[in-house]
Amino acid sequence: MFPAPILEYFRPASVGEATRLLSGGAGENAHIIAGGQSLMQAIKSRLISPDALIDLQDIKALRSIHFDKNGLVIGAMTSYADIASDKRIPAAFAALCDAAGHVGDRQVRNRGTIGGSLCWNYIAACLPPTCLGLSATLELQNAAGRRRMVEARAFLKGPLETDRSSDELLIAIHLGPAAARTGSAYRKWGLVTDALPVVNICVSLEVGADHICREARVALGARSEGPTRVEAAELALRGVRKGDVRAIDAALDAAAEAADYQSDLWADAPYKKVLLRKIGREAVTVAFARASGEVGK
Amino acid sequence: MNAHIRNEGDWVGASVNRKEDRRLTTGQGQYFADKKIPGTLHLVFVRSQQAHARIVSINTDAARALKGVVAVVTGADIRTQIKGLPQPVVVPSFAANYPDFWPLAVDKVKFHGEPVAAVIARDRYVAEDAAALVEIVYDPLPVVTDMEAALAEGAPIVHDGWASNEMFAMNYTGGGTPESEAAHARKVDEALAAAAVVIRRRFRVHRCGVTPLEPRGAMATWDDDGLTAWITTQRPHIDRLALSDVLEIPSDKVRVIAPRDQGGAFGVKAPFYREPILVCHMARVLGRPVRWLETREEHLMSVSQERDQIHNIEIGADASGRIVALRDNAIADNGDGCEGVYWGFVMPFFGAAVLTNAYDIPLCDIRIRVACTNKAVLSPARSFGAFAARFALDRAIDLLARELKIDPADVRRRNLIAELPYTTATGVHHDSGDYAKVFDHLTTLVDLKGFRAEQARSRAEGRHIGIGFSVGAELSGVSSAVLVSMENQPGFGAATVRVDPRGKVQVFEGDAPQGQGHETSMAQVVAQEFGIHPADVSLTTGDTGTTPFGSGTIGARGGSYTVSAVANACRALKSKMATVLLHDLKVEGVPSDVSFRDGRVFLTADPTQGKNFAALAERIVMAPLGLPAGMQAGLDQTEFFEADVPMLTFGAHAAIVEVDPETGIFKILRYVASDDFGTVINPIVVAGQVHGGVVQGLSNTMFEEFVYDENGQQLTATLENYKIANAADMINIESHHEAGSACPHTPLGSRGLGEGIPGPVPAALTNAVCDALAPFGIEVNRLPLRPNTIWRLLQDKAASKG
Amino acid sequence: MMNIEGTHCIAASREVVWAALNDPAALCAFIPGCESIEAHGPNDMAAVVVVKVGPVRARFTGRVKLACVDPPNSYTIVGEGQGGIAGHAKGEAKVRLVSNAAGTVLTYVVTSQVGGKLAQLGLRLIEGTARKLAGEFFARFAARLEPKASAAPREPNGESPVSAR
Amino acid sequence: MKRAITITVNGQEHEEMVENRLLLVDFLRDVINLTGTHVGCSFEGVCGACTVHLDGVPVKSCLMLAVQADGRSITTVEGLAKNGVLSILQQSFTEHHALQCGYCTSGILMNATEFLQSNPSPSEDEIRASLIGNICRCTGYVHIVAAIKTAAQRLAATRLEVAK
Repeated sequence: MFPAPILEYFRPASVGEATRLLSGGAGENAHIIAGGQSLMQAIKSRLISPDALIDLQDIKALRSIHFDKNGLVIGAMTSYADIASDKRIPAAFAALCDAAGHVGDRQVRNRGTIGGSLCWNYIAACLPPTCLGLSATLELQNAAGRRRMVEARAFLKGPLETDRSSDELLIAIHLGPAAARTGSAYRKWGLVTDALPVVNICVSLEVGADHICREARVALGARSEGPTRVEAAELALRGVRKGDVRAIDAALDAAAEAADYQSDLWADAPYKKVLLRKIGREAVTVAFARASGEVGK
Repeated sequence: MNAHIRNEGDWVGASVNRKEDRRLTTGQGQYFADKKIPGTLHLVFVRSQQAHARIVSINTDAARALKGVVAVVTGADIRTQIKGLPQPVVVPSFAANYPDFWPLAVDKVKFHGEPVAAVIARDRYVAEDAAALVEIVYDPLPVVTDMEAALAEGAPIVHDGWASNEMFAMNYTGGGTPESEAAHARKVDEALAAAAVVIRRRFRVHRCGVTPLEPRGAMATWDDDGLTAWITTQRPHIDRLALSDVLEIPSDKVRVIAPRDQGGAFGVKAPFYREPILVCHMARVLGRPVRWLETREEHLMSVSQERDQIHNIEIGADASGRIVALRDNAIADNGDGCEGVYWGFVMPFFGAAVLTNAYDIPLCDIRIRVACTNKAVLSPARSFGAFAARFALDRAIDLLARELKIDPADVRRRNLIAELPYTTATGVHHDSGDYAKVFDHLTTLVDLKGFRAEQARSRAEGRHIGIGFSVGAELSGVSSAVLVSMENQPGFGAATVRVDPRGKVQVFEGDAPQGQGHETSMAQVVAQEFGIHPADVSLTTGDTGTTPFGSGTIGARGGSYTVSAVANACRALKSKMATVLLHDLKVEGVPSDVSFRDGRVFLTADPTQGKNFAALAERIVMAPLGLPAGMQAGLDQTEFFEADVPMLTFGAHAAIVEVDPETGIFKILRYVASDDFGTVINPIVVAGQVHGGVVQGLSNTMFEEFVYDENGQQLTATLENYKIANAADMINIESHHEAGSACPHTPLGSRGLGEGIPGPVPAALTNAVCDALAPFGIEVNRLPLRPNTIWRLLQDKAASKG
Repeated sequence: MMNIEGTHCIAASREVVWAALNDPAALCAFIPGCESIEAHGPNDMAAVVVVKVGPVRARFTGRVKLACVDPPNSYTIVGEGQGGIAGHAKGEAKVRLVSNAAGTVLTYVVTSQVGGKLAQLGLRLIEGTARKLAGEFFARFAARLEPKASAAPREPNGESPVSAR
Repeated sequence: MKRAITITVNGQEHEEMVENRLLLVDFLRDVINLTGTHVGCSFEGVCGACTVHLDGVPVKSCLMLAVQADGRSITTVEGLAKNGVLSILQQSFTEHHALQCGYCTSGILMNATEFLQSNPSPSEDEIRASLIGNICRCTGYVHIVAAIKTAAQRLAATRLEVAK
C-alpha cells in the first residue's frame, strides 16, 4: 500500500530551519518525520495523508547522547539502537536501554528515534512510559526560538496526543539529576518476543545502603488512555527491602488495580494484571540490583 | 534396506546443496512481482468494509475522473461479460450447495474483504488513489460469524435463495441410507455403552493458516495467440482450463505460467481464485497487459484462512486403553464458501475422513456439517483439513490415558495400526511401513522413562515440565481415486525427461513448486539414474505451454508422484540408450546388462566397452542412423505415475515443555519428530521440510489467529495483529527419519512429505502443557494455546475446588 | 464493541437538559468535532463529524437518530457514519435523566463499534478515543448548561468530572 | 510533487526524478530494477523481506521514502556477492539449506551481514533475537540459525588469517 500524494518534502539542516517550516513554511498539513517507523505505517495505510513532510535526518545536533551538569541529555533524533548500545548510560537510566533495546526489531531500532516515539505517543509504545518512569524533562523549541521544558508527565497526553504545539520541535530529552544509588528497569510482555507491548512497566528506585527503597517511580503504558504514573505503587514500594517479594507484589497489585486495563486480542484484562505482576517483579528486582551497582544493564 | 543408507557416489540420499540457492541468495530469483512487461496497467481491488450488506449504489465517477485511471469496473459491469463460478472443471464430484459468484460482488457483500470494484490505472499508486475515491453505499444486513449459530434455525442467510447456511454435510460411516446410518449409530452407541471408559469432549480449533511470505498476484496479456497469464499458483494446468471456461476462450488460446520462483504457498495458492479471472478479463477488454499484486492486507482478509472446526468427540476404550468405538460430530466454518476447486468445504471434509489418523479404531460414527458464515472462505493450508481433527483425537486419547492412569505414550502405541495395509472405517488406505517402530524410535529419542523420572524430581522442586505425543498419517501424494472425487482432477504425477545431444538433461514438470527444492531433488534422481552430475540437469516447471499436464504441486506429491514419474521416464530412456549401445557394439544382451555411471554408459560385464553418456545421446538424437529395428529417434520421454494404491507417510511427534503455573507462560524445551519418509532423496531438504512444518504448526497453535468481531469485522489483517512466530520464539526442531522403510509402491522407495507435518503439532504441544500441569488437572481443549488460556483454566480449576 | 458508562450531575432542571438533548444545534455544539447537524425529520438528522486523534483525522458523514424517546426521562441516540478509507463507525448512547435536589443526574451507557480500516488498525486506539469523546461530549454538555459551571472542563490526565468506568 | 534525487546503490550512483511519495523499496525494484529486495507486508513493516543497508545499517526499505535516501548510500542483496563470488554468509546459507522459497532470504542476508559485523561471535540466543525483524515461513529458522553460526566461525577464521 502506498502513501497518498505528498506535495512537498523538506529536509532542514537546522532546528531553526525546521521550526520555521513548522510555523507555516511547510503549509498547514505538514508532518515531521523522524525515524518514520510509526508514521510511515500511518501514511502508507492513509490514515494520515500529509501534504508536506519535514524530514529531520540532516539535523545532526539532534542526534547525540551527552551529559550536562544535571544528568543525561539525549537528542530527539537519537536512534533506539544508539541508546541501547551506549555503555555510558548509568544505572539510574538503564531502563532506557531496556526499552530502546527491545523496540520492534533491529531494523526498526536502527531507524526509529526516541523523539519520534514520544511525539507519536502510541498506546503500545516502549519509550513513553519509560520516560515517564524516569521523570524525563522534554525540551521543545518553536520558530521564535523560544525553548521550553516540559515534564514527560505533562507532555504525554492521551493516545497519539502530546503537549507539543504544532510549531514546536522536540529537541532533547533530559534525565536527571539522579540520586546516588538509583536504578531503573523496563520490562514488557507481548505475545511474540519484542512485539508491541500488551503490558509494560518502567520502575525507577532510589535505594539506601540498607537495601531499602527510599523513593520509587512506577509508570505503565499499554493502556487505552495513554501512559501513566502509578502513585499507589510508588508509595507502596517506599520502605520496601530488596527481595521482599510479598511487599513488591503488593505494590504491583496496586499498580495493576490502577492500570484499568482493557481486554484486547492478546490478553484479557484480568490476565494483564497477572502479566504486570510477572514483568513488574522482574523490573523491580533488576532496578534494585542496578541501584546497588550489582548488575549492569 | 534401511531407507537412509546410501552408497558412495549415489546422488539419491545425499545432502546436495540446492541448485536454486545461488540465484535466490543473490537476488536473482524470478518471483511473480519481478516479471515486468512495458505498458502494463495495474489493477487494485476495492474491498468491502462490511461483512454482510446489500450494495445500494457504487459511484465510480470520481475514481474514473482521476488522471491515469483507465477503467473502473463493478460486479454489475462484468456479470454479463463473463461466466461466473461454479464451472465443472473446478467443482468437486460431491453433492453440495455451490454458491454462484463472480470476481466482484454482485448485489450484496458477504464478508469483510470481498472485492466489490476494481480500478485499473497506469501505476499502482494512482490505482490506489482512485480506489479510495470509489463510493459505495451499503445497506447492512444481519451478520452471522459463528458456525453453530449459522446452522441454527432463523440464522441470517449468507447466500440469497438458500434455505439454510449448510453448504455440505456428510456421514462417513453407516452405509449411506438413513436406516443403515441409524442402525450403525446404534451399534456405536452400544459399543460406547459397553466400553470400560468413555471420553466425551468438545474440541475447538481456531481460524488460522499458513500465509506464505509472498502474496498472490496475476498478470495477463492478450494478443492474436490468445491469453497468457502469469499467476502465483500451485496448479497452472487447472487454472488454464478454468480460465478457458469462465472467459469462454478456447483452451488452446490460454497459456498459464506459474513463475519459476514462488515465495511459498503451503496450499494457499492451490485454489482457483476470483482475482486472476478479473485480471485476465480486463487484459482482454483493454487489450493491454494488466497486473494485480496482492497486498498483505488483502491476503490476510481473503485467503490463507483455514482450520476453524469444532469436533464433538466420544471415544470408548477397554480397560487396557484399546479404543473400541469413536463418534465425531464435526462442524466447520467455511465463510462465504466462494473459491474454485475446494469451495472451502473440501478441507474439513478431508479432515473428518482422516480423523482416525494412524489408529486402528474398529467402529466409527463420523459426521460433518459445513456452514457458510460472513467470513472469508477457507483456503487450503498445509495439514489440509486435518489440523483440527488431529488435535481433537490426539487430545481425546490423552484424556483417555489419564482416565485409565496409563502413560499416554502407551495408550497411543497400543492403538496404532499394527498390520499394514489397512483401511480405516472411513475408507482411508494405509499402505505400508511400521508405525510402531517409528513411534518407538521417538520414545527412545526423548528417553521417555528417563523423562518421567526427571519430571517427578522437577515436580518435587516446584518445576512443571511435561511431555506430549501425537502422530500423523499424512498424504504422500494423492491418487486419482481420491483426487477425482475430491477435486475433480487426476492424481497422477507427470514429467517429461529429455536427454539432449550434449548429454544435458532437461526435465519438464507441469506442477509449480514454491520452495520445495524440486530443481535439486529431481536433478538428484536424474543424476542417480543416468550416472551423471546434477549440475547437468535442468528443470522447467509451471508453464502450460511447455510442460506435461499435471494437477499441481499439492499434497506432498513432489517426493512421491512427480519424482516417480521422473525416475520412470529416466528408466525408459536408459532402456532405449542401453539398447542402442548393445546394438552398436553388436553385443547380444538386454538393457539391464548396461550400466550408467560417471558420465559413461557401458557393459557391466566389461566396463571398457561403452560410450560417454553425451556421445551416446548425440548418436541417438543427431545421428539416428542404423538404429535397432522399429526404434524411434529422439530421447524425450513423458511418464505419468500413479501408484497402485493410495499412499501415506507416517510421523510421530513429541514436545517437551516447562510451564509456569502462576502465569500460564510456557517454554518449549524440545520438539522431536520421528518420521517415515521412505527412501530419502535429500536429507537436508527433508529436515528443512520438517523444521518448517513443525514451526508453522507451533505458530498456528500459539500465536496465529484470524479474529472477526461480532459484526464480522476482520481485526487481524496485518502482520502486526496476525502474529507469526519469529526466530526468538522458536527452538531447534529435531528431525529423525532413521526408523523409516522404503515405500514398496514407488520406483525409488520414496514417500511424499511436507504437507501434513503441522498436523500433529497442536496436540503434541497441548498434551505436553497438560502433562506438565497434571497436578492441577486442567484440560486445554481449545486453541489457540496461549498463556492467557492456560492461566484462565488454572483459575477456574482453583475456584471450582473452592 | 465497547461499553462506556458514566454519570454526570448537572445543575439544571430535567426539562432544560432534555430540551438541549433534543436540539440539533445544541448537539452539534456538544459533539466533539461536529461540523454540522441538519434535521431530516422527527428524530432523524444528518451529521458530519471529524474525529481527531492526535495527527489522525477522519471525517464521518452519516445519520443520527433518536430512538426509545421517553420525554423527559430517556432516549437512545444512535449515530452511524462512513469515514471513507478510514472505515465506518456506529455508536449509540442510552441516556437517562433523573431529577435530584441539585438539578439533574444524567447517566449514559455508550456502546460503539468501528469497522473497516479503523477496526483493523485502531484496535488499541479506539477504546481510549471513544472514552475521551464521550467524556468531552458530556463535559461540554454540562459546561453549556451551567454557565457558571462547577464542572471543570476535562483535564488531560483523566481528572474529569465524568466518571468513566 | 517530483524531486530529483541521487542515491548510490551498491556503489553505483543513480540520479532519478521521483515522486515524493515513492517508497524506497519501489525505487529499488521498479525504478532501477533491482528486484532482489522483496515486499511481504502492506504497510505494517513487520516481515523484513525488504531489508537493505542504509549507509551500512539494516533498515526496512518499505518504511522509507526514496527521497529520504537522497544523498545516501544503499546496499541491496545484489551487492553482497563480489565478482560473482558469494559472501561467506551467502555461501553458508546455500550449504545449510537455510532457505526454501527464498522470498525472505534477501532481507535476512542483509540483516545478518551487518549483525555479524556488530557481533562477531554471537550466541544462538543472540542470533535468534537478531532475526526478530525477519519472518521466514518455510524453514522454521533452524537452518538459518545454523548458517549464521557457521558464517560467524568462518568470518572469525578469516579475520585471524588476515591478522596473521
